Amino acid sequence: MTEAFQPNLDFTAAEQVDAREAFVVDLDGYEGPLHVLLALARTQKVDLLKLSITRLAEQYLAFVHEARRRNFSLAADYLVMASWLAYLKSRLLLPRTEKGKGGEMPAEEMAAALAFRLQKLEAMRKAVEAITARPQLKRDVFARGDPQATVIVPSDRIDASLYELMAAYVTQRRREEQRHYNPGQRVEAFALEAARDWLREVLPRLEQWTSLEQVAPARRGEDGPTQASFTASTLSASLELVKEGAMDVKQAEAFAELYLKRRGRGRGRGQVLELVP
Amino acid sequence: MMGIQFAPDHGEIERRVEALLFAAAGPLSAAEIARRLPEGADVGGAISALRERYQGRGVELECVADRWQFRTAADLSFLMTEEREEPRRLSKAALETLAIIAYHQPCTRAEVESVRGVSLSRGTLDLLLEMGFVRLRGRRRSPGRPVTYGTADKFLEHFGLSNLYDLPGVQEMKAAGLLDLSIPVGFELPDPSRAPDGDDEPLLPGDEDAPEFAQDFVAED
Amino acid sequence: MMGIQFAPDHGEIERRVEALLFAAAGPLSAAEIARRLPEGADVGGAISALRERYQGRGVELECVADRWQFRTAADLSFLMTEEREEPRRLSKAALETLAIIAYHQPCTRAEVESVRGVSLSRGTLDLLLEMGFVRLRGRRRSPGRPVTYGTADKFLEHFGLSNLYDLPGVQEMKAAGLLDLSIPVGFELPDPSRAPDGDDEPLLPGDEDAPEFAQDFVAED
Repeated sequence: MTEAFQPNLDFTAAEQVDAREAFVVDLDGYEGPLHVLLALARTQKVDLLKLSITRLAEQYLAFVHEARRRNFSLAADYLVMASWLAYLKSRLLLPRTEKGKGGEMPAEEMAAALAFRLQKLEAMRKAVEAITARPQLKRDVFARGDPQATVIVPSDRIDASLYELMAAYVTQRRREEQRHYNPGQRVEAFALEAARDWLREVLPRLEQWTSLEQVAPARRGEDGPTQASFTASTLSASLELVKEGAMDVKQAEAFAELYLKRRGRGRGRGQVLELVP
Repeated sequence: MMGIQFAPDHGEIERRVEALLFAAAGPLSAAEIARRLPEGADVGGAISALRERYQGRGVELECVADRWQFRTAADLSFLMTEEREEPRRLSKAALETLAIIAYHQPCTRAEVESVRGVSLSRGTLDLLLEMGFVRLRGRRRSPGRPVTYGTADKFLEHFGLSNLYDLPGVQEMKAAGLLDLSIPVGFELPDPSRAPDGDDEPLLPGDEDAPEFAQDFVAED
Repeated sequence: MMGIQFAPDHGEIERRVEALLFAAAGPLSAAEIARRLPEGADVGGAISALRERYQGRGVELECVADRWQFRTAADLSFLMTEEREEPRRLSKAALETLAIIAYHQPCTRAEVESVRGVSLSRGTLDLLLEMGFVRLRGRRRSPGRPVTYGTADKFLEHFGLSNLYDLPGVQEMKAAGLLDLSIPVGFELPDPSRAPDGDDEPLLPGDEDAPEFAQDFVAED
């Protein structure tokens, strides 16, 4: 805290700074609006307690403006913060005699509360710096390195945390579930042989181009193979028949409907994709 | 006189050798030590000085096969063996058993085994009972009248819970990243604080030793 | 005069404590050391004497998490290239979260989020829990009964802190009111990221968890 306090407040320097230039839009380093506000507040170069919230609001709005100008897509919280700060700023600029609406907190208190939050965040920032600057085990300081030399195992504490307990529990339950995993009924398929027989049966009647959907057997009831299986197996079987020279298949384009027709009379014309042996 | 001392003095070399020997995973030769020190450092002198410094202390600097190592004084070996057996970490099996008992209490040994999918070795439950984490709660009113287990006060104390209601729930498991956003189907967390105690018969004094397989023909159901 | 000396003198106790601490796999508490020594042995005195003896040496006696451990001197870290383990890098978010938990414990996830002004992303808290730096402490007696978090001993051990009092700047921050979690009444900063699940409610006056930060120190030894 004491580091943040500067006895000689250089207001002139702060006034000269154009917020738009002083703050380069770089969201990568910031977690959220509060972090941006803290970074902006530092550019004022004053103790956070003496922060000008009006000025901070202007800086922040300039930051948002700049981000938008550069087509940065700002997360919603940044925009909500912007509108809140704009509102706070306008209230701060109102003559004091003007009372806020019933029950609303005086603008000065809201400003003070914001300054408090920034101070708190800054204190935590400094705490991170102070903690990580300490000598860390296995990085800066080392305990006895020889594992075979350690005979005394501390016994008056048990290394089991609630987290480990939770983790152990969840692992168990997952494993239990996998053991009891029941894949359910085997999916029944429309057998290829059955599809071939079916096609041979209907083939004599396929004198016109008929769509695959119409050729494939229709599913009856809830039991048995699915409609997709009927369609897929019928297609496979039809390709075999094409290979045998018993029928033709055509499709206008990829993913378009497939048409089947027996080989022989009445062959259609036109530029179509045809499977001809 | 130089303002900055470029060559570390004897005392500093001794400190460094001391730290290196302490942190090393095994005995170090003088050459190995020298390699980590400024050129020309008097490693032999530092080792002699350290040897003398630790002479008669609880820890001594010993030479084994031309390598140097700190060892606890031989006459204190009697201190070192004691209590080695005491558990420091809960074994995986113990932790898992404890977790199931905590969330599913009162539950029987068979129920723990059914969740874990392996049979429980005798020592695991005994250990938890002995540590005071687990206690016998009663007997299940079901054939065989198996003993049911629950957690004891020491469990709450160790994990800093004021009561069973405070056990982390599904929300916390999710927050801790243990459960995916998609909770496995059928994952229900029992609420151990609302465990139906009526399900169980209280243990009678002296009942604890009764063999679990004893059939109770007067059982209600 | 007896041929056998039954009560070891100060020097002998110091030797034994030195040997025990050298041979230990982790930090030892005074109580653990005392258990291995004759009754009435002045463990505290021996520790102080050892601390002084090792002062400024290559190896020093440090107090971490209210326990004692020999560690190499911090200024010699440059020597330890072979022993060094590259620590898992914690993100800025994780470090901030750790600091907030350390200085405000016990505190809830919502409180961490409120200090940082952003919601905690998945993985941040899990990592800290998994690394053993943070532990679940209990539940806040407030609507929603949110789980509270605190630091674990491993945090203190890793950063070489003897206890939570030792956290850098903790006294000054406390004096400045910066460790107060209750933000001035009625102050609502817009926070769309916060889940509206009642976590947000201010703590009730006289919340029993509130003084826990202070209580912690008293309770932990």
